[in-house]
Amino acid sequence: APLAELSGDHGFQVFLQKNLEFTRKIKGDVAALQRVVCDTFQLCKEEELLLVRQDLGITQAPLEQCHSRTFQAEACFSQIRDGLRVYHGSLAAVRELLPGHTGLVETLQLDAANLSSNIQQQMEDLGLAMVTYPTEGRGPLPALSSHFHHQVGGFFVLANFQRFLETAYRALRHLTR
Amino acid sequence: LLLLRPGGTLGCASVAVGSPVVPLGSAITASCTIQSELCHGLEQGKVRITWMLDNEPVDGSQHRGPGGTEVSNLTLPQFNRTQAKLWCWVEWNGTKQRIGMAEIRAGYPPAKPFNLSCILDLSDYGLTCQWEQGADSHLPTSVALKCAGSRAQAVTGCTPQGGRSRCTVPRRLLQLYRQMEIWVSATNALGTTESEHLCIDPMDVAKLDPPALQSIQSIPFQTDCVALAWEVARSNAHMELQCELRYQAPEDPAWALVTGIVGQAGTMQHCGFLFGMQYRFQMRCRRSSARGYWSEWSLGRNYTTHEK
Amino acid sequence: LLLLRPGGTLGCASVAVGSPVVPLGSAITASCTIQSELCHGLEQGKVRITWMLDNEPVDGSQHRGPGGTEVSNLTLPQFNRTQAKLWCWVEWNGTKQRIGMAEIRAGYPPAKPFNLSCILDLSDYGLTCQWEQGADSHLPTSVALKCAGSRAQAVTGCTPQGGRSRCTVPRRLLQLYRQMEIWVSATNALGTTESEHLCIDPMDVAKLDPPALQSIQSIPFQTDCVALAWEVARSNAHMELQCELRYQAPEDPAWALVTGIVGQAGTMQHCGFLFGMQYRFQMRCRRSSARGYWSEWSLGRNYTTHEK
Repeated sequence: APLAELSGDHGFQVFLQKNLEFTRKIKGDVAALQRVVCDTFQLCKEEELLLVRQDLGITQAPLEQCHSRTFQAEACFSQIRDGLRVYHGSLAAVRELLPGHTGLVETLQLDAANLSSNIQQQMEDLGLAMVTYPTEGRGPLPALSSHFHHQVGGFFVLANFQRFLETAYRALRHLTR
Repeated sequence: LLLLRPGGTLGCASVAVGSPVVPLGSAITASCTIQSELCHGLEQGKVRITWMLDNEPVDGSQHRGPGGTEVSNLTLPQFNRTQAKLWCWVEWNGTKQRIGMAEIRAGYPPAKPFNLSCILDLSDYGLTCQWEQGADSHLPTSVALKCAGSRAQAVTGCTPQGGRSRCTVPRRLLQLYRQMEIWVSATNALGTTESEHLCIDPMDVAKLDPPALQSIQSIPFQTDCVALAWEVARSNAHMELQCELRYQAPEDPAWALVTGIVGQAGTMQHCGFLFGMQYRFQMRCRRSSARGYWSEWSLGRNYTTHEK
Repeated sequence: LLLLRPGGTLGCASVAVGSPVVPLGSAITASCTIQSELCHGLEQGKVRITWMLDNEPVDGSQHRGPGGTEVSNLTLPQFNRTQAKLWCWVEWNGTKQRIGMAEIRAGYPPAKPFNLSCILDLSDYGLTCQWEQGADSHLPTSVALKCAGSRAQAVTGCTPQGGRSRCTVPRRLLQLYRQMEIWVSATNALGTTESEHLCIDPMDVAKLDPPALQSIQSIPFQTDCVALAWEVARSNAHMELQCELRYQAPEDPAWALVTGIVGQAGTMQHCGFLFGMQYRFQMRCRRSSARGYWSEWSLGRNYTTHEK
């Protein structure tokens, strides 16, 4: 459905307002967990961990469809929906890392799953075509060799998720009137 | 999002320490080994390794290691923190990179728990034991109350919650009316220790419910004697008890004590009271085996003796 | 006392009722059948059956039944008790024996629950709903709150405890920021009923935490204006809110209201205050979508304006 038509639809605007707020909530909770990882493991600055990240081969959930000039709602929404599902799985590594904050991590996983299904259901309501991207190698994290690598892994799950949410937020806001 | 390239290995760097848990004040040795060809962009021969203990730089000595590795060794003669992170850094593309880390904890073997005592609660027949933990070992220490029947069958017991020094052994794990061996065991990375072993029959440490003073009256009218009717609590009805009575005149701070009252219920007589005086009476009981605890004093009961 | 012979079947007597649960005031039919040759000592042909409703004798009509049985039928035209025991007796060795019993309950189908409302608690994102139960049905009634996502996937919800008319749906069963269907269902032996169905997005019934008034000062010194700095609660930090301020002079019972304050935090200016007067200020917020509840008023803050 052409973008113009979409952004005029009241229901769609309500969907956007609600899920912009939802995304802000999730971003706030991710930031809270990043502060915990910084306080607990002294892992606070991404630029100090680039070599290890490269060593661990950490990649991010694709969101290029939400960047491109030829912004396509269906493709972008599909990538947001899929990325949220994958982060829902990867957050399990953070839960293991922070046994004292299981509640907050589980809330984050619930919210990620909820936002993903909100987008899925809204796409269905709008009759948008669902694009499903291959998710090879994107399951929950394999066992890591040391505590340190596990901690760095958790650090990057949160850092990448925060960036992912930032991009998704801008895409949703782009569609609001 | 940690999306590992399928099969990626993590051999670029590793930090090894002599032991992750050491006695407080002892020396620490560590090494950081870098396999530069496994770290993208780290040029062989130009690797400069540095160390930080939490946020403090510490000096290591770097040398070429086997198979083209660079190794830095570090010795901390006296490690006085109870917990720290030892970071290995390298310079890379003009930035300093955290490349490895080892967590170090220091403390003491667990202190010997002492002052172990137990009480059996007759409402649910749970045996609650408490003890003193002794000095903090600064290390994660698991503490458990152990409980073995006289034939040293299975060792059961309970685990204190939330760092408390007490817990309750449920009825189903107890052997009533027979000696049981009870002790506390504490274990951490530097060792295990046990408290003194108590040998007690749980019933001997039963906390009795207080008796009830049913009625008080003068007998017969002219004497300085008083008759009291009393009754033990239902939960103690099957026990042989010895009880004692105390009474006190309002201004008099001291309590007078009448001991050796035996039996389940009944009336007793006591003389020597002043006329026209209000007295306050209380009673308590203990198992006649004299082991175990007195019940609390019963609810007080006032009685004013008749005028002369 | 009817002592069951070990392994003995109870063919001696049986009581059957039309239905163990009936609408209040409706008729009851019952029959007591005695197989005397299976009851030791009951001589055939001399069996006299009588009935008692709880402790009241009631008349049945006895006749010979098939296979040498004795049958007594009973009809109670209008059963007005909510609960009773219908006893079947026989005479045996000169004594009256209870030989059979049936429990009967009477009441109404469940009343339709009404006034269903829900609040989302932002501390744990639990959705607490409450409702009015309606008239008592006098029968064991199971009540449950039902909750379905917009795609009517699985129906979840919660069950009120201890006969209360409220319960809380935990976060993990909710779908935030999307419409959910919520209703109450009540079931007893005489039927099932449902409340109106609510269609709400849990976030739209969020109970907000109150904002905080950070500081109040006069600006600039000569005017009758005041500047207030305020901030929303952390739990609402991600929401778009509309807030309102109220202030009151000590003797004045009425509150003045300033509406349409928007944003997360900030300062606002308001004029028209009397000089040298102490005012009390409070603030509250609601989601700018105007759906959902106002937060409580913030803690009050007093401020005395400067003299003229």
